[in-house]
Amino acid sequence: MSIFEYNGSALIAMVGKNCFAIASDRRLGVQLQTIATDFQRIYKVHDRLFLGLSGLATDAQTLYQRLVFRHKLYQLREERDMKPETFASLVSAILYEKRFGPYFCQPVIAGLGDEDKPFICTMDSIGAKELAKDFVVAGTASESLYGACESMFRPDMEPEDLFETISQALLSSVDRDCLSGWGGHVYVVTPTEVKERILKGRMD
Amino acid sequence: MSQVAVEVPPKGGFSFDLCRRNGMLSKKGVPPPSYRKTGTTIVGLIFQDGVILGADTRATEGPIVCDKNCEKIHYMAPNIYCCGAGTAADTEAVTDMVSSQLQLHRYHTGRESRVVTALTLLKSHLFKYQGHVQAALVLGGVDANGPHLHTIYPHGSTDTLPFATMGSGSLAAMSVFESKYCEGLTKEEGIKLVCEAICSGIFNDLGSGSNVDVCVITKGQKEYLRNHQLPNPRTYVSSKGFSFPKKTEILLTRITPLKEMVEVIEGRDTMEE
Amino acid sequence: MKLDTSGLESTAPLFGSSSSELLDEISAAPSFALPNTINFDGFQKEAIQMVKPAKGTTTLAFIFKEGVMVAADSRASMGGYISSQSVKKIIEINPYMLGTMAGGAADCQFWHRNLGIKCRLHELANKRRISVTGASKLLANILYSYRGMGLSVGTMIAGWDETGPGLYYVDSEGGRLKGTRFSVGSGSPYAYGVLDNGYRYDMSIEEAAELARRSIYHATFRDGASGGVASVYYVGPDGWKKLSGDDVGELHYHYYPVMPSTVEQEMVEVTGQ
Amino acid sequence: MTKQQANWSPYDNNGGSCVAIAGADYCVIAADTRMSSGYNILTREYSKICKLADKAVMASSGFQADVNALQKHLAARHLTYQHQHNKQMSCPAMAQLLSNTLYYKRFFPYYAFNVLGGLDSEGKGCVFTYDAVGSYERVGYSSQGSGSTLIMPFLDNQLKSPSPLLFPALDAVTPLSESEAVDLVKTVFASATERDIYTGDKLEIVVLNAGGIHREYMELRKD
Repeated sequence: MSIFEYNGSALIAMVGKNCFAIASDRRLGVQLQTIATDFQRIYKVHDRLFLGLSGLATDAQTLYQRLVFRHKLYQLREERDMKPETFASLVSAILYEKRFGPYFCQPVIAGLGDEDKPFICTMDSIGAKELAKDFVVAGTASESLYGACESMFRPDMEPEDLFETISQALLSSVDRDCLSGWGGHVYVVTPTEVKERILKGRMD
Repeated sequence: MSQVAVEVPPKGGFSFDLCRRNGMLSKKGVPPPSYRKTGTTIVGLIFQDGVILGADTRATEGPIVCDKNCEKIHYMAPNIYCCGAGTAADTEAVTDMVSSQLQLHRYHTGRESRVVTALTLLKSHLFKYQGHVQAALVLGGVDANGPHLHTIYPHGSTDTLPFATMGSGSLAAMSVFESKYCEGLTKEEGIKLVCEAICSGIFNDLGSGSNVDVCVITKGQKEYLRNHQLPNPRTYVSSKGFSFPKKTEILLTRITPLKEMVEVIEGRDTMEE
Repeated sequence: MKLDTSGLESTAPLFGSSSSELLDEISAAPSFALPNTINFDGFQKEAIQMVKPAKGTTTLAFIFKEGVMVAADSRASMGGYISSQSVKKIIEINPYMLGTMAGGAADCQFWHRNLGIKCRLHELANKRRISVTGASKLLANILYSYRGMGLSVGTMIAGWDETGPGLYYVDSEGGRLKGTRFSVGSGSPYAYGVLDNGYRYDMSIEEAAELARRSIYHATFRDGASGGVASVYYVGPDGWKKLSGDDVGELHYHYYPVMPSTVEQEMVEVTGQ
Repeated sequence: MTKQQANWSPYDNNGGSCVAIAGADYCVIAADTRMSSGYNILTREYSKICKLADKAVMASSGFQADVNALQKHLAARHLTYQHQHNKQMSCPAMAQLLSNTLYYKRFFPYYAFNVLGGLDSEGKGCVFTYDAVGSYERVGYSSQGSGSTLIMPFLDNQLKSPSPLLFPALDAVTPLSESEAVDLVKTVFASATERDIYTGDKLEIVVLNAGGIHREYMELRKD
């Protein structure tokens, strides 16, 4: 069991027609035992920028606190919210700083950039940025998620379509993974509103 | 030893404070994570008026392609570019670091950066970390002394060559170069040869794939041809499409309207209306 | 080196009389091919590590007034990946005896099928059904002969014979226990919790079936390696009968119903997270 | 000098993926034709699909030397069966033989992940999926090999039918027609090729129905 499989996690971010969706499972486990089924893995950095942290839960939470701290410093200095591209570079720098003793955590960053252009990005545990224009995945179910998203994704989907696609991809992938699942948590963000939904999934 | 209470952003360089915990974990039989690796084919060659660099665009994590279109040709200076293979984070970070050092150096000297400066900065950094920073680079550029092409290995050793290939696809690419390279190629011939070398890496090496990026650097001018060739489109998109048999069931919906981005203009004299 | 595997001989007559010409060489005693390596255990560890046979499960069985109740989940997992959600883990040895599968799926499937052949041969030779004690002894002896070679089996033999209901636990370490209440597999701690709490000797068949189903459901909820369908069998005086097979996905929402609700949230000024 | 631990291993992994889908009166078995070892491609034209009997076709990925040995052994046993019973082996019978053959090598396993597709005695499509040491199960659809984790979730999503273990039983519904199944196989292989480095080059599709066996090919990405 690699350290990434200690708590188990599943994360997707997908791009639609000037909107994006980010989804995660709800399980926190210790190897095969499920501890909690309402674990919050997606954090809101600000209205237009969401951050999902998969992998070792303790590192994810520590990393989140450090990132919020750095983002607040930025807001005080610049008197504005951070753009997603800048935030991705911040996360990459913080992860790479610990290159030889890394955080076991794979972040997924999704946000609306300038002119509300959707931006999604993921990294490995030492900050190698991967910008994608369709979807990014992370977690123990990542192989299943890659397969599901690759087959289900269509460019320029409307928010409702995007929600349906990302939920189907998440649920059919976590049903193939022992360590993640127990429901789903989806945020669909458009320039005018954030729709947060909790999915009814298999609880086994 | 007393730990500083407020976690002040450190002044730079690597921080090793998680090493002991990770060491304890790996002693407990937990294998360390695999990092995103760029299997990669990267090449460079010198032609009559400058340097041409080429790279594929696939990043892999084990057997899985995690990025089908990543950028491996990194900007170092207006006249210097560098292709990176090995651990993706290392190549990205080390090229960004040296490119910022070069920029500061340009402000300081007010002159165009030299390829040999970038080479020395890179090799001393890599040597300092004894190969643990897994970056294999092909550095190319044109400066006051003419075109230069170097390869840098993770342990810090470097070569100066008329043509070079690195990465897991380097054998395939080198075979093309060895058979077709000659001195004084024109720009078109050079670009064609680089594309051919990268394509041989893409098709024969599993670690490389997707598209071909090319960067041509000549005296005072550079062309970065991103996705110059797209030899691998997706082969089958079902015409009929598909539908989801079972609609997703939702337990809870929470809608939060966002406040509009309002532009605040202070101190406008209403008279100017 | 060839192990004596005559015990495997599915078609050998029980009394070991000289093999008649009916037994052509193809169906002769199939023997296990062994790797010729000095480090047999190391080889086994590596091969099993690479091949990752399907494992993980929750099974339970208990004796009560009316007979024996046997239940199991239906998930097979290989490492973290679920290879199947519909594995038959309760194996019908004969109309009066059931075996449960836990640990290596291939080991259990093969050896249960082999046990079924032996029990049938016993019936033909002695004109009466084999007792649960006898059947479990046969299986325990076979597993004992392969002790230490890496077989992984944790099974329960449940049945009805002249002495009434019988329940034995047999495992690949050679253990064989007669008992009234067992749960085997990675989900057994959770199943025991519910089972021990609700167990009474004098229960009706419906109560016992509901207790078994509830125990399996709770195991699938907490244990990652269990899930799929909770199958419940009842073994009575005239043989076994399948009582129910419910998908634990629906079972959860049957036990803990949830009402979907929509929450309209106006813009919250301080968006503290 | 510490004694060099000879880490020679009798096994290698030649990659590749295979899929099988069972329909009401047909069975589709497909596999890519790339054979690779480590990071280089050995050949782009290697068939992983082998016809064991008129109504049973097996696709296997993993270590192709073991797969060849396995196929030869099954062919020999099938020949003997035909001599003894004067008829072709049915698919379920072949499935049991394959399970036993795999298990007889339990302590020196065949490094081969097989999926067996065919028509059962009533002419209905059937698919059996295996792990490497012989545990098998009859399913409506299955995939094996390096791309199987990429393919399975989408097949689950499209072909989800109630589990055969449900009691009172619900009949397993596979409303897909033959052409839809072939189209689905092409889609999943195109997606798997995008994301798995060991899958690609060409897709070989074998369709088994009352009319017999026919093959179809489709190009895949060569990188």
